[in-house]
Amino acid sequence: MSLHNLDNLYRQTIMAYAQHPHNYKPMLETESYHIRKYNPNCGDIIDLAFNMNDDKVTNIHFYGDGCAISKASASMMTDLVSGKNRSQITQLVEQFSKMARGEDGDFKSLGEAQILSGVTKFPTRVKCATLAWHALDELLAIEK
Amino acid sequence: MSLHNLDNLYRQTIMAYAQHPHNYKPMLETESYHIRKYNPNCGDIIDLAFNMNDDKVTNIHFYGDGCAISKASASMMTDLVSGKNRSQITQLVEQFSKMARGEDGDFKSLGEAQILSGVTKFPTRVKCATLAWHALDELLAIEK
Amino acid sequence: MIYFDNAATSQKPQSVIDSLVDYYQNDNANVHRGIYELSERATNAYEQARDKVQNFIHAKKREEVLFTRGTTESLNWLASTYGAENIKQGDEILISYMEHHSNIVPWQQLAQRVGANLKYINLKADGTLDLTDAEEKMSDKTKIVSVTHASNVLGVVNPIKELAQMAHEHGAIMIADGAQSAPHMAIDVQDMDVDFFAFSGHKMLGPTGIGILYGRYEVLNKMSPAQFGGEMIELVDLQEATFQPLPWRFEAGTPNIAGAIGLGAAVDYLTNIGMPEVEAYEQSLVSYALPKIKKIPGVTVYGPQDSEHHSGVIAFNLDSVHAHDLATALDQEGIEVRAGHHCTQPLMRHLDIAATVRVSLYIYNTREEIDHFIDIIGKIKEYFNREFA
Amino acid sequence: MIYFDNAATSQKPQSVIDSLVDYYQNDNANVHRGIYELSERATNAYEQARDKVQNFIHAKKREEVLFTRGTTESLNWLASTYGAENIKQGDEILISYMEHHSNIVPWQQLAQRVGANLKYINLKADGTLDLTDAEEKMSDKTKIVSVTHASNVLGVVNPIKELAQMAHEHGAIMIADGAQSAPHMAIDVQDMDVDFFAFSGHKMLGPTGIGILYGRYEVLNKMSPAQFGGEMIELVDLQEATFQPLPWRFEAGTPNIAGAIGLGAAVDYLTNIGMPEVEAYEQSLVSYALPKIKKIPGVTVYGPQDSEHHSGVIAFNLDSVHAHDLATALDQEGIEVRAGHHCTQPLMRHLDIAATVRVSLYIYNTREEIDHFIDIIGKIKEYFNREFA
Ligand SMILES: Cc1ncc(COP(=O)(O)O)c(C=O)c1O
Ligand SMILES: Cc1ncc(COP(=O)(O)O)c(C=O)c1O
Repeated sequence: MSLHNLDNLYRQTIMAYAQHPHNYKPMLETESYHIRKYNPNCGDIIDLAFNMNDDKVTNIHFYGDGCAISKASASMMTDLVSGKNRSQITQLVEQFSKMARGEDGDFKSLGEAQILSGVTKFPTRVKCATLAWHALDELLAIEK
Repeated sequence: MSLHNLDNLYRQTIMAYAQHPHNYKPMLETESYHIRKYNPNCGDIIDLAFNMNDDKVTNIHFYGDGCAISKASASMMTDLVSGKNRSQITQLVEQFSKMARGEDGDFKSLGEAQILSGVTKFPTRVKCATLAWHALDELLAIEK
Repeated sequence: MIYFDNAATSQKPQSVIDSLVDYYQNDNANVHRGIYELSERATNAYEQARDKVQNFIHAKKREEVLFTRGTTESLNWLASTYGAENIKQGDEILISYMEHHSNIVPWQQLAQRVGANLKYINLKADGTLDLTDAEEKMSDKTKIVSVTHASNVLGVVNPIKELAQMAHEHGAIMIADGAQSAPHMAIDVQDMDVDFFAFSGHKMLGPTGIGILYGRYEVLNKMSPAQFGGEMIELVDLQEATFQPLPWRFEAGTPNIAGAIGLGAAVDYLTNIGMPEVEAYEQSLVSYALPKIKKIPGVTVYGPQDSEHHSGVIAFNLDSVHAHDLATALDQEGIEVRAGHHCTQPLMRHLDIAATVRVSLYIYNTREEIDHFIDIIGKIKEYFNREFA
Repeated sequence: MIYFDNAATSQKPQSVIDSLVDYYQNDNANVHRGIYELSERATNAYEQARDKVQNFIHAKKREEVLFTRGTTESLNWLASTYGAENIKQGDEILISYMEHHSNIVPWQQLAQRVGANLKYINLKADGTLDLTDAEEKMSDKTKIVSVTHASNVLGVVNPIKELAQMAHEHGAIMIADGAQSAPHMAIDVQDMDVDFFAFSGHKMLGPTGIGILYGRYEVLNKMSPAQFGGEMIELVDLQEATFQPLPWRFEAGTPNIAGAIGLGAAVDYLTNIGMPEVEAYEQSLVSYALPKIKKIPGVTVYGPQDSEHHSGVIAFNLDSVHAHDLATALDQEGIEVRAGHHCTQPLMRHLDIAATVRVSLYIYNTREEIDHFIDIIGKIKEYFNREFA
């Protein structure tokens, strides 16, 4: 059995998040920011929504069918950015993309999400990890 | 030198006809039967024309740019069918096609044109030998 | 490695690879143009491949067999030529909920362009085609019925012959997508009475970049070429051109000569085994695999539940492990399966799922591989179902 | 055997053949779909081939490089997508008298369909493009200028950069047919400032069934896909679909994966030699061959008469031996040349001939081969010029 290779990807923290995702709840349809993102490679869908209060992200939550990686990533992401402002978040998104591309750097600011760097060893799964972050990025690009 | 292989194709009679083709003259535009046939493989063009007198082919002649094989074949063909009637000619065309396909048979009725059977050893040149005969066949199919 | 992704593409026997090498090393020349012997050899090999395919699908004439890049191109050509010339506003095109995107989107585009309507035949609870619904949805407005012969997800083989009869009664033509059937069962286009039949070489032991569009002579011969130039041409004037007869009229430019020759070698390989034998062997694998997969706790298998009615394509989900996580874990164990929507998004929505795992079998798979697979699935379930908190 | 028919198709180096065998034996899987490692390897190899081609033609972005079946398909796609979307009644399409059928007939068809006019740039007495005539024939009605970069008959290389500048001044797009240039000289699509550039793998040491359509990003990105289905798709609803970004939007269905990989290997092979070196070597062969051919009594060489301005394609006729008879005789001696219209019927009429013999050289040809060829031509002339009566 070489399933222990999987431990690089499915770290304990990741699996815990996947099994008990944070901020995982259906859309209310009243959020001021809402997007549905689709991973055409695999069919996974994610809904992401939040409100903006004083340039700060509040009530962020996500929903949808996704694999452990995408659920864990969305969980950590929503935890991380909650209460932060646009420019802080934009920086975090950039950091995460960099990490997911396998580039070197200091990713401390990503907190727990650093653990997702294991995905770089599974190139076909990188999109699972970045899907929620791309959704967030697109939402932030909308000026309201 | 293996040019002597060529002797199978460029027999003395064939080359004589190619160098001095019979019934080789420009179209008069007054013939009752006239067709221009084109060999798309190579670009060769043949004009073939004749009159019908009492169900007999008269004044048959051809013209056009063609290789030795096609000129010799047209020469022999025009000699052969001149003065013959539709049904006789149709039979000759069939005989020639059969010979050119490499089938067995008694092709005496083709006279000198039997010598063109050497073309079956040069599959890429079969169309050169049959072009004039196809032209004749198409003209005969027209009921006037 | 255990390769269970044959519905995506198959592995290649040595004889197919050798046929490519042999062509490139010994017969390499362009076709239909040269008057030298090498070119004649290339042309013969290319045209012999057409004859082999003709026999393989029992087409009446060799002219009915056109070389394309694959199923997708074959279907696109039909939409852009036959479709564009025969479908008018208000006409209907009938497909099914189990179609591959390649048999959906070309028709959507055509329908949008001319104002036609695209309709879908329903599926029954077991995933098979609802023939009553097919009958109801056909009318004199129906001009094209295009349905997959074998599903690339549900393990269903559709009754094309019956559909063709219905279609013809309504004056429609019948197209079958044979991408998943031609590799796995004997095909008789005359018996099925289809007007067109499309399939890909790479899924039936052949090379990539080559596929077939079969067309019934009477229909095909009225169709305009899909592409222009090169050997499909007879005469070119400055403003117009005339074209060669079938089949060359549809093969513009230098074709995939090596691809066609390789496909011919694949046909030889399959014919040597015998297509009924291929089908029987795969059937024996399915009857072995399907009950074992169904016995896994928490598994849902899509399509027919009895192996007798199930082809070598088995799509399923585990309630506790997402399809992608399962596929990644299997990959770690050297077992290659597909996870995702399998280019059948309308079917996925119809089934109300986002993705499935798919095992698809072929002649070189074995019971031992299936045993190992079942064993590993169990271990993976354990791995993921630990409490990680 | 002496192979002098490289303008039709080239021979393949061992490294190209090996790359195909290696893919089929070790990396064989479908691309862009699998989430297992084998499929990732196939995808990487396929996409790396795109990068190699990008570098080879100096494209700005990898997204500008699309895989097609070959030049003919590339040009057809342009006519059926860019053409169909941008050419209206009364618009003009400008090509030249030296085009290959593949760069004529697609435009004829388009012009006929939409009521546009197809015009031809004249040639000068030496076979080169008449740029004054080009200038005169361009107007604000001109929407597309499509000219071959290198002729497959005349041995002429056209000043695409100048033509592109003229075309752009009139608001037209510039398309270059690179089928006969990409194999033989360094290509810089940015420097030439073309909007589209088309070429074939099989003429540049690569496999059959693969070619390239380069498109300038800004133009390409506005173009609709030519075919639909498979991996070019993002989302499919029942009645409509959205598509992937460039370059995948244009690659419907399973592509010719092995073909792309083989083309990548061919690019590597040529790049290792260096394209300036390839061009210089061929130039040295031409300066050796052309004077010798011209010295044969009764010979007419078409195109420029000085080897400095003549590419490795030499078309000629003997006054005493018809082109086909000459080609057959050469074949008997193991020398493979082409005889015929070379898919350029309008050019043949322009030159007022039916056919020519054509010698076309490539990197593996030698001076010794040319010597032998000249020698044999002499013998063939003798053979045919006996008096047979
Ligand atoms: C100038 C030119 N354009 C286009 C083509 C067509 O190329 P292909 O047959 O590879 O599509 C050729 C080759 O025959 C050519 O020489
Ligand atoms: C049912 C079906 N139709 C069409 C296709 C498309 O085949 P290709 O990608 O070879 O064009 C496939 C394979 O992916 C398929 O399974």
